Amino acid sequence: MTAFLVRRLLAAAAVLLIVAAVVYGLFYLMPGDPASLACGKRCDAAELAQVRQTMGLNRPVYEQFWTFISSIFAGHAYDNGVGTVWCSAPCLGYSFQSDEPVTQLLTQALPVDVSLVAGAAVLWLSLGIGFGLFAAMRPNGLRDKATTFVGLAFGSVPIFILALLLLLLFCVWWQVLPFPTFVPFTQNVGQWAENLLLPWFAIALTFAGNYLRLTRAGVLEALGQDHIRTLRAYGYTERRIVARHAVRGALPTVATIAAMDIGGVLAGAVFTESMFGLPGLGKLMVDSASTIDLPVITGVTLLASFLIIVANTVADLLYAVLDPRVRIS
Amino acid sequence: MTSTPILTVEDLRISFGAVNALNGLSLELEPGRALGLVGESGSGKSAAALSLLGLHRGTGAQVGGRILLHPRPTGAGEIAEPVDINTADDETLRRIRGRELAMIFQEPLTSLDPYHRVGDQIAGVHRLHFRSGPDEARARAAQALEQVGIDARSKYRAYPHEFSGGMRQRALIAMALVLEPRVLVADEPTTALDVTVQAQILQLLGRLREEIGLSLILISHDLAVVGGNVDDVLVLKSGDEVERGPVREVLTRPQHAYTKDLLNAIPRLDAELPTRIAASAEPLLKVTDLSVVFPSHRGSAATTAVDGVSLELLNGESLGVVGESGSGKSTLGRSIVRLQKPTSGRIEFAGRDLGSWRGKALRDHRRDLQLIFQDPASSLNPRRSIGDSIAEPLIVHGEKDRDRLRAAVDGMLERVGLDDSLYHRYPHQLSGGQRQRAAIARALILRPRLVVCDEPVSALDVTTQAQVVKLLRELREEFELTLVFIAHDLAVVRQVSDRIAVMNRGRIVELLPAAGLHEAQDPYTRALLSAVPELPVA
Amino acid sequence: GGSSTTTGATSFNAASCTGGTLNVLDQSTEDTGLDPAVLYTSGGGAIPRLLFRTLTTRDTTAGAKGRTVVPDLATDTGEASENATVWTYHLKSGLKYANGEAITSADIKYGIERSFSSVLAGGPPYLRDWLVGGSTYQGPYGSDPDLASITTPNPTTIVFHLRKPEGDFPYLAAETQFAPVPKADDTGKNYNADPVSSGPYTIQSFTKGKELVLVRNTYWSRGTDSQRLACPDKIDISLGLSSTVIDQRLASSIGQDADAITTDTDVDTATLAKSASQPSLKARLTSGNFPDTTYLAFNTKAAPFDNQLVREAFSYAVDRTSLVNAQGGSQLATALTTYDPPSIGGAYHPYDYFPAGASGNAAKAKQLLAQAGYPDGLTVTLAYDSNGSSYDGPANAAALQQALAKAGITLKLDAIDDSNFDAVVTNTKTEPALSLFSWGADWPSGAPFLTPIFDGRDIVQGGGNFNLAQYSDPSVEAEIDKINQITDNSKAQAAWGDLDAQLGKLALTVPLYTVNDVVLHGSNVKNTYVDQWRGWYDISSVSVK
Amino acid sequence: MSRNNDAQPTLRARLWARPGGRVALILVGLIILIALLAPVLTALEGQDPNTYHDNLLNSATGGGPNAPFGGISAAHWLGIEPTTGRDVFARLVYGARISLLVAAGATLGQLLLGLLVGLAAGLGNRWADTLLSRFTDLVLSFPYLFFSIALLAIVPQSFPRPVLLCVILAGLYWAPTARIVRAETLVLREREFVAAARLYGASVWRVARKEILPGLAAPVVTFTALMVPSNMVAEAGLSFLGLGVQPPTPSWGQMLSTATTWFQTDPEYVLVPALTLLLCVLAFVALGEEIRRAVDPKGAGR
Ligand SMILES: Nc1ncnc2c1ncn2[C@@H]1O[C@H](COP(=O)(O)OP(=O)(O)OP(=O)(O)O)[C@@H](O)[C@H]1O
Ligand SMILES: Nc1ncnc2c1ncn2[C@@H]1O[C@H](COP(=O)(O)OP(=O)(O)OP(=O)(O)O)[C@@H](O)[C@H]1O
Ligand SMILES: [Mg+2]
Ligand SMILES: [Mg+2]
Repeated sequence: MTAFLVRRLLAAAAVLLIVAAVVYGLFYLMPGDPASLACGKRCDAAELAQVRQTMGLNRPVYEQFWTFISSIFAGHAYDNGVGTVWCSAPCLGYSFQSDEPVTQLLTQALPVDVSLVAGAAVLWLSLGIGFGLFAAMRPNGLRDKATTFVGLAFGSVPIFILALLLLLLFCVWWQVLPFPTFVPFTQNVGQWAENLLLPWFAIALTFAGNYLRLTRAGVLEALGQDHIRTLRAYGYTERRIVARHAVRGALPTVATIAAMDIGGVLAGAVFTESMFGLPGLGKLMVDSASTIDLPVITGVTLLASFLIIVANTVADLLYAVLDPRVRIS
Repeated sequence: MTSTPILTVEDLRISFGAVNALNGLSLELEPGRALGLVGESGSGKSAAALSLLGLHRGTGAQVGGRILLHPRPTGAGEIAEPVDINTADDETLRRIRGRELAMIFQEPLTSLDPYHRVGDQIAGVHRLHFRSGPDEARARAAQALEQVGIDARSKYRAYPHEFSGGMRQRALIAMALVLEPRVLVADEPTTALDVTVQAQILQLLGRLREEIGLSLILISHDLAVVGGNVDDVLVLKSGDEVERGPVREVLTRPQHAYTKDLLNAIPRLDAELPTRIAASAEPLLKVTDLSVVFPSHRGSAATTAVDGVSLELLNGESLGVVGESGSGKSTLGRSIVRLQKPTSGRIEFAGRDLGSWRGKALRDHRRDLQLIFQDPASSLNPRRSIGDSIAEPLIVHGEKDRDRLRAAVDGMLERVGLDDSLYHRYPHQLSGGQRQRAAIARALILRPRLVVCDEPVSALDVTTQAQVVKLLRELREEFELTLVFIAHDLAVVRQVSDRIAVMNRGRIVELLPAAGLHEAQDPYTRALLSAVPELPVA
Repeated sequence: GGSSTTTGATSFNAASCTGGTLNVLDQSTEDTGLDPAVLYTSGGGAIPRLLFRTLTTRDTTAGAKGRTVVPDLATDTGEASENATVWTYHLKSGLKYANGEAITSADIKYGIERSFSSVLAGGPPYLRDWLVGGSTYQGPYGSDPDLASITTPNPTTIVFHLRKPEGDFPYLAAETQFAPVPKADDTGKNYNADPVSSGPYTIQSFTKGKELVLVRNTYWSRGTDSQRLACPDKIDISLGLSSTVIDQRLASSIGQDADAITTDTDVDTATLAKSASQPSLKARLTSGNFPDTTYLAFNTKAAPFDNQLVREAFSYAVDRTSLVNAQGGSQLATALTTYDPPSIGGAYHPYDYFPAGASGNAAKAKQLLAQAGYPDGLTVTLAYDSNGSSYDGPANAAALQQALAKAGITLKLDAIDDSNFDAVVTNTKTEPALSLFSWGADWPSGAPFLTPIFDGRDIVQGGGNFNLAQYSDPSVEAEIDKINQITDNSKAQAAWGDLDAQLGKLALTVPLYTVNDVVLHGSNVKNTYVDQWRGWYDISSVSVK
Repeated sequence: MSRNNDAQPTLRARLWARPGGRVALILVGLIILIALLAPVLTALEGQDPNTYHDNLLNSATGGGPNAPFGGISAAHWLGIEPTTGRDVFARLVYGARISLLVAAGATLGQLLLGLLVGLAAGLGNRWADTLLSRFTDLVLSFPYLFFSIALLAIVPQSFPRPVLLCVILAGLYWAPTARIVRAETLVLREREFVAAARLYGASVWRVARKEILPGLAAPVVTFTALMVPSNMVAEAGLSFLGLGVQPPTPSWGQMLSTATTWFQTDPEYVLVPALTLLLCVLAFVALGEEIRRAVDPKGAGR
């Protein structure tokens, strides 16, 4: 177990290094000049050169990359032209466009995604597993077909349409919920939840269909297995068989996929964030990509990758925990 | 005995759509009595067993007739009136299942829930029926495990996959025992097990009958197994009863021709040996000091599966390999055909070192060495038709012409006694015996010189077993095969082999001519011999 | 456009309008913060103008008068020397920052000097170009901190020495670069997060990308500021919202959104359509203009646009109706045949030399093309900004492609990524032969509209060139210099209009349309009008009481 | 009992024999047919996807259609697009080409890459397995949206967008398929029929093709059937961010993303692409499910 985690950690470090390198590589291939964007629409060549130097863009790529990597561990002093700013470790660079250390931008954005995923995951899991069981109770019956259809239908609507629909329904037509803004959990739990209810549902509804299918398939497969017959032969009720035993067969897969989905949402729910105007990682990523703010792009990408890797590791662990036949190695 | 029956079955009929599995079975079971249900594969034994617990409900099978469960004589039980299983409501049935009638399924490997600890599963059953507290249930479960010879202290918290086949079988019995049912239906409780474990389990069942007055329905296709363990026996054939009576009666003086066939098909240690097929004097295979060690893995210790084995096999000879489960038989066989890389030692085939072949050369030489796998179902790709699977080796070795392929496969099918109309069938559409023949056909289509048969008959019922054994003999003659025949059933091995190697813990402890089996000296060989179930003699 | 709507005028009273919280819903993330040296605004912007007072500012009145310059910190709009090369300003008395300190002319000089520093780049380029020594000055942080062409003879006087006549200097003096910055409080790059306010509000909290909260600057009073009413006690600005959400929130106007307004989001076309049948919604719509022109830019140094006949053919071929519709219909855009849009005021001189009608004159275009040597039509590539939301975006390109096809012109589309579009198009080395471009005036005058586009001396090699036609004619340049010397604004504007009309005959561009800003506000917001300088609400005037 | 027919029916015939399979086949076939016949269908309607109909728009109120119900009429079967007046039906059927092309291309790419990497990892030695599995994890941990944005910006516009979209979606999404394939392969390769194949000398490549691949069919097909619609939705998402195919080329994703603002005033304009997408998703999911059952020899009767 510890060996497994240590190995995973090392692999993760390597993956993150590669991701960072790829981001740097892509960045230099990308058209557009961050310096000229930072410099403004009407900026002359001399000014541009100055800006480029301040942003450190005139140094060779590998040097910039090395600075980036080393400052993660050792911190880095940035000369912002007027004085030096000390960016302490773990320093993921300094955004010259918003004049803030990237780490700070990330720590501002992350709570949004954590909040998003916290509620959404609970919702999509309970909806998905609940309706999956409901559908599996009478396979191929009307309610099975209906739930599966509805689940699929929600899953196939692009989330930006779904988000809009929810906004229109709840905020414009029925006016039962406020237009979402992000209220930190620590500030006011009630408002936090009230504001996030729609984003949660938007995410959960798109995801739940998949969980419904997985649960349903898992339960049905389990119900066809011999050990279920044993339970029947020993007088278990059908409900207990489905809820306590058959569902266990579906759980490893569901949990694995859930961990990965949670990682994905944590790493930035771009569409949800942009539709509901939530300042999370996804929005930060899209914004920084359009202004080609390399330090932020790299920072967000690394954090996102890291979160996904953690989620994948958790997924593997969960699988092993939930299926006693699997051993972690 | 004068006591009233526990179970009365009247005109039980079971059909699966167009297939009639059982056509009107009637029987009575009294407390403490044991009834054997025998018949070849597909005769309706399992179908009947399942119906006793009402387990066909909701599966689409039609069950007719009456299955009456009588109340406990003391009246202390949960049912007061006789209950017809076929018409009882779900709740009544639920209370009867396990508590009154318990069942051990034919497939012990898959009948336990893989996600829950074995002990907890047993305790759960106890809690369900006795509404006992968790501690009491746990104590009872542990006790039941001990009863079937499993160390509860170390194994209570184990998961089913951590149990060997025999242990799982016993865990299932423990689950039945914890409820102290009145009737135990045991469906082929020993097929998957080697003789020594089989003997243990049969002993246990016998003891239970004595100790708690359990009534037993023991299902098997093996008359010898049934022989020593039941009072009465009932012979089924294609869903019909052909004969019944006290076991000694039926086994010693069978009335019906089918019963006689069944009895004749049972391989006996004392049966007359067929004439030896002459082998040439030159050696084909020479194994010198072969060892296979599986390195320690994930906490389990290293296993020396084969430990310094040396053998010589003449061209055309047949060598039987016996030994209990885990003694290294399969590993030896797989090493010979080079599916398993030896840790040390040397294997020479036709004077060439097998280990020196690599890549393309190895693939070309492979055709001379074939293996018939222990389980035909898993050695045939379930997604390819039998014909395609048999043709595949030829294709791999360069045959492209479709007509010639087809002709070759048809010829081979015919040779192993399969109709060429089966060409397009998938493995699951064949019976076990047919599948085994198909596997043999595939192994032989390249005309190999040496074939290792790894327990080719242990999964088959006696009649099919006899057929396959006969087929192998014929093929040996026809194709001039050299044979390594692995089995745990001494009686079968004896029929096919010229010489017999007895393995124990990776070593060959004794190498005897087939005829001289009775003169075995090694204590282990003697133990094996004595564990073979014997038919009662008149 | 032109006229403005004032709602709630009956109940609005400037004397009793103070109090309450105004909510502002914006798309902008303000990621680059609020440094007056870096901001590139027109007329001081919407939010910056609440924090920064400048020497001059725009007149905060509805209608055309809103395009005029009025004094702010200064007592007048500037005294010009004879040929408009020396400009002198005197400060009002009693001016204070939010920290209670007095505002001096030296602070204004320092604020301007800061904007020359490369670390604070981003503002408009005029100061660098106009001030004596501006092109070499590196800002106050370097070894040579003083810019000699700005002098402060006393704490209330500031004098600017220009290297050439610039009659539009008072307009420029309204930009945030002219806001005072106390040297002692300058934190360089970090100043953008918490600048010292000279306006009616000061920053209470600021989270980039999320929220900016402004509260009253207690040292400010209406007594020294005739241009800002500053009614709300607090202004809460939500940043980084999606345009759809802003539109929906303003339209439904529930709860706090009744007190909401936006400074950067036009009404959705769909909401506009809905307003046709909903008078209550329609009453909350205001429209106005920021003088801008979207046009087809020819590179006259590249074939086939070196041929005026081809350029004329394109002028005839365009279908302005479909372009206007692509913007969301006639309320949101107005077809344009002149380079100067009507909203620029005096510099607008109507003309239509190549009448294409509402939907293009394909026959005439074909005829001209044949004349130019393309009887079978021709194929050209149009460069445009791939960002769907920008004015020069894909919808226009598709509409143009359809219209030009009728005249036998095959338009191949080359979408350029938003972050790279300006860099490619404004670089003479990479400029495409044909591009879809738009230009907005830095202030409502002909000078910033025509000079960068048609002055041959403004052709910049290697990036930042907006004279996309690469047109240069000494006589035009002489004319530009002549107009720049005129300090009488209305005369100057008329002269700019004439110059536009003269240039229009050359078909150096095909003006397509000008955008109208139609903006929505919450039902409780009063004294809402869109100023005719920028086309957005004047936050300094609105009230929620 | 087992059927006694001689030749095994083809997959198509087996699918066709199942009512659900028939419906799914017909639906998917219809969608493909519509895409293929786009020029014919639009000719039948008498419209084309790029002609503007400014006369049908109400320019004064935002540029929506003059007529109610999104301007549905005998001339414009599904109405017209707001602000341009282009024919929605024509754009829908032409859009089907792009959407299907992108979805099919991307799915094919994902499938091939996933199979290749998964099989190689599953059948290769420990080294190959470790290397490929880490690589899969690496790709899996790429935040795909950023990479899509970056790549779509890097590749010059002259490169056909649909192809680029396929390449990007395939390049970034093959990892889940590879994971599944590897896991299944690891299970299958332990099966005795694989050992049997090695025994008669089949090469690794042949084992992969003949023994492993058929066993992978069921899980992979089910998974793949879901990839098709999810690729369609991904294309819609990229279009929403302004990164999809460039105008005037129509695609469903583009229609959906421009339709968002018209939800309230011209709902028909949103519903048409949204319902079409939904129908497609359902068709493909159903097809996947049916294929899964049909390729499973034991499921033939179920
Ligand atoms: N679920 C089912 N559907 C259709 N036919 C079935 C089903 N279960 C059993 N059968 C058929 O019913 C007959 C009796 O089967 P049963 O399982 O009772 O045989 P058995 O005597 O237990 O054989 P074995 O010794 O192989 O276990 C067989 O022909 C079998 O093919
Ligand atoms: N791949 C493997 N890895 C580790 N241990 C193995 C492996 N294969 C076999 N063994 C071990 O080697 C020993 C011999 O196994 P083998 O399969 O040869 O027994 P067998 O005599 O064929 O038994 P059976 O009668 O049950 O088939 C056993 O202890 C087994 O657990
Ligand atoms: Mg059976
Ligand atoms: Mg074995």
